[in-house]
Amino acid sequence: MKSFNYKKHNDYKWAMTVDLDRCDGCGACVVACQAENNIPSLGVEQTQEGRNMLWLRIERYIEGSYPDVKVRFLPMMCQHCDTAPCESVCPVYATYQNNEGLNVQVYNRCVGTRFCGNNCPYSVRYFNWYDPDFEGKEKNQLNPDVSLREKGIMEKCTFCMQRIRRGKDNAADEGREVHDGDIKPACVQTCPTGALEFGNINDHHSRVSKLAHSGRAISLFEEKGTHPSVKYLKGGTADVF
Amino acid sequence: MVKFGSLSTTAKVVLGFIGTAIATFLVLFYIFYEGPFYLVAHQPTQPINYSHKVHADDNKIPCQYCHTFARRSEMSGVPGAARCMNCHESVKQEAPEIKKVIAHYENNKPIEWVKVFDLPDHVWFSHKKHIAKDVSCQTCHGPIEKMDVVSRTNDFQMGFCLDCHQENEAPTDCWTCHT
Amino acid sequence: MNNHYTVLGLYKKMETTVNATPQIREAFNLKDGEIEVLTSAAYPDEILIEDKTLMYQVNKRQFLFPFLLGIVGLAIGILLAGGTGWIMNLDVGGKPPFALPPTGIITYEFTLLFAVIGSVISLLIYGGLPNWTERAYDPDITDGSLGILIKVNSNEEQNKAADMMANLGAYKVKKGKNDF
Amino acid sequence: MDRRSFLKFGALAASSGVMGACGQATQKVIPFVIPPEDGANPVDGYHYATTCRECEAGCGVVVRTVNGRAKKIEGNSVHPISNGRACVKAQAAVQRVYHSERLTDPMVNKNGKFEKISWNDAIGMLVEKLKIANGKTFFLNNGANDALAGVVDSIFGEKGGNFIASNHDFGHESLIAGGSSLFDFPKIQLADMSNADFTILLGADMNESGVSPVYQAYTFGQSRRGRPSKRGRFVYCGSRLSPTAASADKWLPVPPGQLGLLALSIAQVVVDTVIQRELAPSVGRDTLMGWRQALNSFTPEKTYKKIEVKADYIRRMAAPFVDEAPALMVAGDGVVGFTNGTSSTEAIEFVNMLSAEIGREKTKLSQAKTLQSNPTLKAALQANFGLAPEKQSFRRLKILTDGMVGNEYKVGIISHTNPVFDTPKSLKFKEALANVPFKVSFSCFMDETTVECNLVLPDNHWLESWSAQLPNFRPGVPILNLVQPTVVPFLNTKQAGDVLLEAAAKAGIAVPAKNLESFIGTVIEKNRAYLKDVPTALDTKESWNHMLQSGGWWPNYNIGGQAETPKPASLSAVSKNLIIEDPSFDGDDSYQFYLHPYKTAHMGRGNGANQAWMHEAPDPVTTLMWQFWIEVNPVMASTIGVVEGDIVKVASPYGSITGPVFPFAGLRPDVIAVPVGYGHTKYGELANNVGSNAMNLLGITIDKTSGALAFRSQKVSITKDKGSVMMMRNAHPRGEYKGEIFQL
Amino acid sequence: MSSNNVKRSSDAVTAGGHGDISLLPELEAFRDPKSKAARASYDDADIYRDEKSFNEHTLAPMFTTSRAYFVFVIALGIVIANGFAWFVAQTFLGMGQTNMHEPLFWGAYIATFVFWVGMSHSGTIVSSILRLSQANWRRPILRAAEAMTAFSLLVAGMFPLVHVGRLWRVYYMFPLPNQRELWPNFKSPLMWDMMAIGIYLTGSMTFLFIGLLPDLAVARDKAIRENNWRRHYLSFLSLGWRGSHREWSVYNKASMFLAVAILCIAPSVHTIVSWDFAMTMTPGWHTTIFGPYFVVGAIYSGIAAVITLMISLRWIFKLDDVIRTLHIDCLAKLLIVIAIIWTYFYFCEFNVVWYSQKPEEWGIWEWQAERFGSFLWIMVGGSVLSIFLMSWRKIRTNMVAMFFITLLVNVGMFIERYLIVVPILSHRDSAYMWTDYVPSVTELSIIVGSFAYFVLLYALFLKLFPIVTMADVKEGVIVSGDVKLGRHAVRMQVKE
Repeated sequence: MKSFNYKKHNDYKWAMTVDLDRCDGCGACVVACQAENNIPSLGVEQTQEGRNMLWLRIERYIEGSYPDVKVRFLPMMCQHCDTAPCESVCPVYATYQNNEGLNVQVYNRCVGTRFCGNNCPYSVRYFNWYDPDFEGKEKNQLNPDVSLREKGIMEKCTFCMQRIRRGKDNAADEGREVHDGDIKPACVQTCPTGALEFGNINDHHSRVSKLAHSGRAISLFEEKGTHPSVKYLKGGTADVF
Repeated sequence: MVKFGSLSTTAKVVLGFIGTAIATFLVLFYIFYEGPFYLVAHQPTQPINYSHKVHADDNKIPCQYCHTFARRSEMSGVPGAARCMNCHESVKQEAPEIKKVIAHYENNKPIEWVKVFDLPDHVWFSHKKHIAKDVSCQTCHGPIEKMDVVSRTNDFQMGFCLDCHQENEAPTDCWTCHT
Repeated sequence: MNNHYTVLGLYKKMETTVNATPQIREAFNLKDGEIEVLTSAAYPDEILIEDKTLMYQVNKRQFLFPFLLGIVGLAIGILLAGGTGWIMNLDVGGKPPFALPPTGIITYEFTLLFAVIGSVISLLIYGGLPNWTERAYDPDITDGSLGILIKVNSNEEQNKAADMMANLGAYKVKKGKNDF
Repeated sequence: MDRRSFLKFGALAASSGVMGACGQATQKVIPFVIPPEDGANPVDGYHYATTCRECEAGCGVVVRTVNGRAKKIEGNSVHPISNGRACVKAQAAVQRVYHSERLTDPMVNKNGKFEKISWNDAIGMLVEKLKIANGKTFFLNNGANDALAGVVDSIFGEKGGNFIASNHDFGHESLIAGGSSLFDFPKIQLADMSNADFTILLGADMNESGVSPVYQAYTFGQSRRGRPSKRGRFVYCGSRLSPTAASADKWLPVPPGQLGLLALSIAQVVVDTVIQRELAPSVGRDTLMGWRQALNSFTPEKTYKKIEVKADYIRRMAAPFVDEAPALMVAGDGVVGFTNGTSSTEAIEFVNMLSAEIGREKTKLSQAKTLQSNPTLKAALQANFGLAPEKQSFRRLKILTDGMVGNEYKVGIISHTNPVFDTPKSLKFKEALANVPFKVSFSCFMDETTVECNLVLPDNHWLESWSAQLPNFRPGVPILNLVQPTVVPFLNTKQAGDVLLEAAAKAGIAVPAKNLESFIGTVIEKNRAYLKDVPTALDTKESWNHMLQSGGWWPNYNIGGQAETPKPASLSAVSKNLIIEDPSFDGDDSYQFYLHPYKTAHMGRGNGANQAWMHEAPDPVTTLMWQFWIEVNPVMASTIGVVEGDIVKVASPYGSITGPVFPFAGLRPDVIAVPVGYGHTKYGELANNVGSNAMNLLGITIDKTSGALAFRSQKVSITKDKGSVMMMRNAHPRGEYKGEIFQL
Repeated sequence: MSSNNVKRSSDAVTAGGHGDISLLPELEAFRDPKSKAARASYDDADIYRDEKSFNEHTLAPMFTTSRAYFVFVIALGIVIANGFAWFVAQTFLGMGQTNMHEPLFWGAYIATFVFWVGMSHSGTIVSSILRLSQANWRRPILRAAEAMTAFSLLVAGMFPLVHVGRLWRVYYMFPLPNQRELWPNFKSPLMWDMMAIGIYLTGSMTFLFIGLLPDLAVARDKAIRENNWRRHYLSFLSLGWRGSHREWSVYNKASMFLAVAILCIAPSVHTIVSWDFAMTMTPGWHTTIFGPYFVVGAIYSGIAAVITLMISLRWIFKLDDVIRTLHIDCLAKLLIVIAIIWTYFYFCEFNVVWYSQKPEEWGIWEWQAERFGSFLWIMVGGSVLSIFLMSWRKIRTNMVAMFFITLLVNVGMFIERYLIVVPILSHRDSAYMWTDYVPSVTELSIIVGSFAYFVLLYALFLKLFPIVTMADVKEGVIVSGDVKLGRHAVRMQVKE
């Protein structure tokens, strides 16, 4: 059951799979995301207030007690839901579903009511409580493809939209479709264990499509009916003994 | 018998002031909103007194001879001093402005041009895409080949982009331009 | 426009006022819109002017404005909520471009807003407000006096009426011109 | 006033806004004078292949640069180590280049105050001192096997009282020594787990303190889900449930120092089974019986008392090593942190080789796959790009320190290492350093060691440098990594190798080349004939460019290479070594807890502490940010009477540290785990005064065989201290995920 | 009933004798020995004389100003200035000045916003319901209640502005045609909310103004007579009101219509405010009961606030004869009903979750109980206690007791709003992101400032406009008369 008018089979529909069997919680994706998307680091004071600006975070859950204890890692980023709860509540259309299945956040349209953040069951939307603090030499590291967000703006994982756009442009220049693996968000590209995969789910030969249709794939909070584009592949533990 | 409309001068002044203030605010808001005042003449002094008129109009050098990146990149690519030297190695070596260019070239010191056409940070624009669709340079940059000193001719408000996009059935999805 | 003359008689007691009005009306053969009673509070109909024909009839059109403007509000609501949704054809959370529930809500609110505005407009129009010009009035009215205000066509009638009002118990009679 | 702030004023005070409308801030366009030749898309940027130098694993990376500034580092997808992946340190490297606290100019220490001087003066000073020292010079690096180490080796060597040492990651000596007793290759044996069906991780915390986090994690991922219809199973044994252990299927809490014993116990079961089933491995029955004899005292029942793992579990763990499924054992910090580290590593490698010998399908295991490389090339590279392994042990650092105390050195050269901070306090490196009259530091940042030096020479960041590097482990193929500048240097810095070469030349010492770039070029040109896959038709410059484009040289074994299994040099001779002494611990009975210092992925040994991203990315297990912590088992925490955030004091005979406690169920009750890398005092604003330095607690306990520091051999006591702090954790303490998502 | 029956007799007072139950509330004041002056004026059958003194008496708070008032206003001004300063700082520095953090994006501001919107429901609903049902005792208190609506809405409307991240972009939310060809999203409950609140503000301001018209004329006449400076705006605002029969008829119809319209708007407003929460899929918010629950809660806190306010006004301006214990008594009875409904709804909401023990919803209750347990008890306990206490007439007519009871109710209702926003947002689906929150100094200053702002608006209103609905009281006096029933003369009210 997809939303009603977009994402036909001949279009791109970007999706990601997260293999929980592979994720070892190293956090390379977290920093890769920060580096790619000009995400400011908030500093001690803001962290103390409970804020964070990790578009991609690795959730950690501890189960059980010694010695039968398990620590679980769950990478959590914007799920790019097909029927995203965050979109409809925005009073200014600052976030909407584009025809490639992306949940687009238009920074310069955002007013900052933060309603979208309230309606996101995954809590993956982040708010610029202050202006980003890139001073002096640090400006050199800013990615020119990604705009800086001023204070008062909601932001979130974009599936590295700038890379998608560039990948499509390059493909268009060469007069072809985007190949599987042409486009990789920063987190997918860096993931040492290969837990993350990204691609066009409408292409049935793409890796992401195969994984997403494997028996292990589930969506988080499936009962909420959000139809996320991020599929989690179950795993992490199997009986050894 | 009794006059109710005894509005004193003070009251009239106050009311008038409030009315004027509201009207002014509305007008200013409209101006701000529609944004024509962004079109502030922006005609900065460049380090080299370069004339587009001489090069592009008088000598009919095509734009993309110098702005080489334009057709294959998002940036048009302001040419480096080496590009100038392609011609000026043999042409007009004695002119004072050319001497400056030669000095830059020989010292391997880049020329710091001042940007005239600038888009805000939140807009993503690709020259490549537009040139591929045969959008002429003048559509956005104005009659640049007639300018001795380049000045900004366009306020580059969203409406400007949008009009053209709608006219030519280019995508108007937000993420086309905003990342 | 013909000049007219007004007489305002101020009474302290309701009974005297009630007695005076029919007599004055008959004496000067006043028609609808030529006699008016000024009071500090809303008296029930028929108390001060017993003749129904002379009483100000609530114009049925007083409800026309709220109704018409309500329809305007309805249209605006539909246009705003439905129309802009149609123009901004963006997929938000899988909601259709023209979504009925929000349109209903906005339409409801706008209808009521315009109805409220309409009722105020009709109050002003049918109540003859605002009118800041010089008019026959006395501040005593808000302190509880009842005023009988009539409109006559000549100076003589004005004098005559003033006398008659005084005789009928008015403690104060004021004469005026062109200020009914 | 830029456009945005202008609009802001516009909304608040429209009238004044119009008055203030002065257009946009002037922006400059600065084109290259001569654009780069390849003419690639200038906004997408230029992509340069180089090698990450944040640690010595030698991952090939690709750096995207725009306008001469590095923007993003990605893994090099053709590189055999990184396979297109990158770890957190590589990702954060750009932040180090543009760090606001980077050293900008050469500085001289005048009574504790640093004054900027010119490069000419600085090099002049260095030359003068080198002349006076006349050989009594020591050089200390961070364990890098790179061109700088090679240059230094050839300039100073071991002549005339010169001394070269390195301060590299603790325990690697044992990994090398343990491996090289079985294999003829003096490098860390790093298993390629890609094809393993069953892997026992013995204290191998690949994601935090692994030898190569990227390579190990990549092979982990491949084993788990990289192969169709096969899922690699993992068991982690060790005293702390590290993030790596968390991604394994099962964690077995084993007491500190007993992992080798566990391996031997498994070996016993394996050998027993092999004999029982009458499998016929190439080693022969006699040898097998010999092993059985030697392993007799290591039956699971006998070792239970020490390793606290049920005999049943051990038998089950041993089964895959006999059966057809490829099985592996991987050693890590949890093995080498003790005095029996080398013998434990040996035992582990013994099981691996034994399993490979007896298993019929074991050849699929590419763990042992390597390419035959020309011995001449190998020798040449070893000589020129790196230090001999024997020059790189902790014992040597101890000798150096003793030498300094004995006033044996006139000049000290310290490059990119911070021994004052990251070696145990009881080594007294700082005090020893004071005896050296002239110390030079090559560094990008001011740190605890640099402030002790007389001359500070700011080095280029590796993104601005030339170098060549050999990975510190063997990933299956011989690899020569090249490092090339990708960022136009924008500070008044010079590359350490160039400065040393220049100074040495001026001081009258024979130098191999004029600068580092030409040194590397010369070495490569000399050995070009041996570099497979570099077309011989190319001229010097072309082949150089060819190598730079891929980020170095390695033979492409997928195309033409011939896989070769290294010889288990002395598998049969091992039997006499199959004995593991008990680990010895430092500290008497009043110290009841084992100290478990561990590196986190973000802080490393402490050099990540000045990076905002490293602090901001939550620690995988505790999810703490910007904070130091001391992990204790919750039961123990309640025994001491502390809750999360309470300050505790951990003391050893050598010192004590305080910090907030973090009760963590994944920790043995007799162990106290402390992350290292915190507690800087002179490493910049972000690093200073965050927590305490676990090195304050450590004594000098050395693994006799390899000379490695047995850094987990310290016993400590823990007491409640005054006060508590707010824990800046990313995860809510009570957050639980009530789903079945983690269960297969 | 013919007009002949409508006559005043001098024995109307003495003829009472109905024990404590008064059928003629207007007369009760004159039996009150405290207000001898009032009794004297009404003892005289002459309407003119007693109406004049009535005017004088009820306009006294407006026309006479003590020094304490200025001190009070200045003190309020300081509190407001403080709040405003923090607001300016927050706007320029960023929303980080608050203590909100992911995923708790709404905090004390929104709680206060809901509280103020709730407060606004007292005036119009009380006013229009009582008007339409022609409850006689409503007459003197309508203005005070309506003014409360308007001002609490003004204060409430401020909070979205305080709350948004980019105040300077707030006009994106207005449906204005623009060159970008962009429109706001009417599918967002926030847009409904904005529209509803704007419309409700317009409506209730209109309602207040229309109700004011005849009284403005009274004040105008007094101001003109005394050459008071207020005559300028009063004569302008009273639109030349003369009190003619035509004006009165049109006025009566219009105000009835307005009462109906407002009665339609008001519940929709708070329902829509509740939908800001209920339309989301956040567990704890996503319940159907939220609409009526919010409306009832709003009326509940609103009526309590009206009582608090009445008692304060009565005490400060010595209006005991106008705002009498009867009014408080009647309002308190209304309050009991609403309190019972509110408690019932609250119990419904709780009981459903408690019984099903659905983890994500019951978890919130446990979380609430653990972290905000004492708050929870103040809220629920306060409500139950107030129902219990107000069942006694003695307490209902005891002004001090009622003052504190209603204050307690409103403290409880503020807590209720806080508990709707904070614990639920700090206990979201994503358990990793659970969090804790305490408002920052900025938030508290602005919230305290908002209370001061409300009081200031009210205080200024008192000095600029008549606070008692004079025309309504007069109408009540006119249309009532004594009817002989048996041996007693009973005061009756003419109803149409």
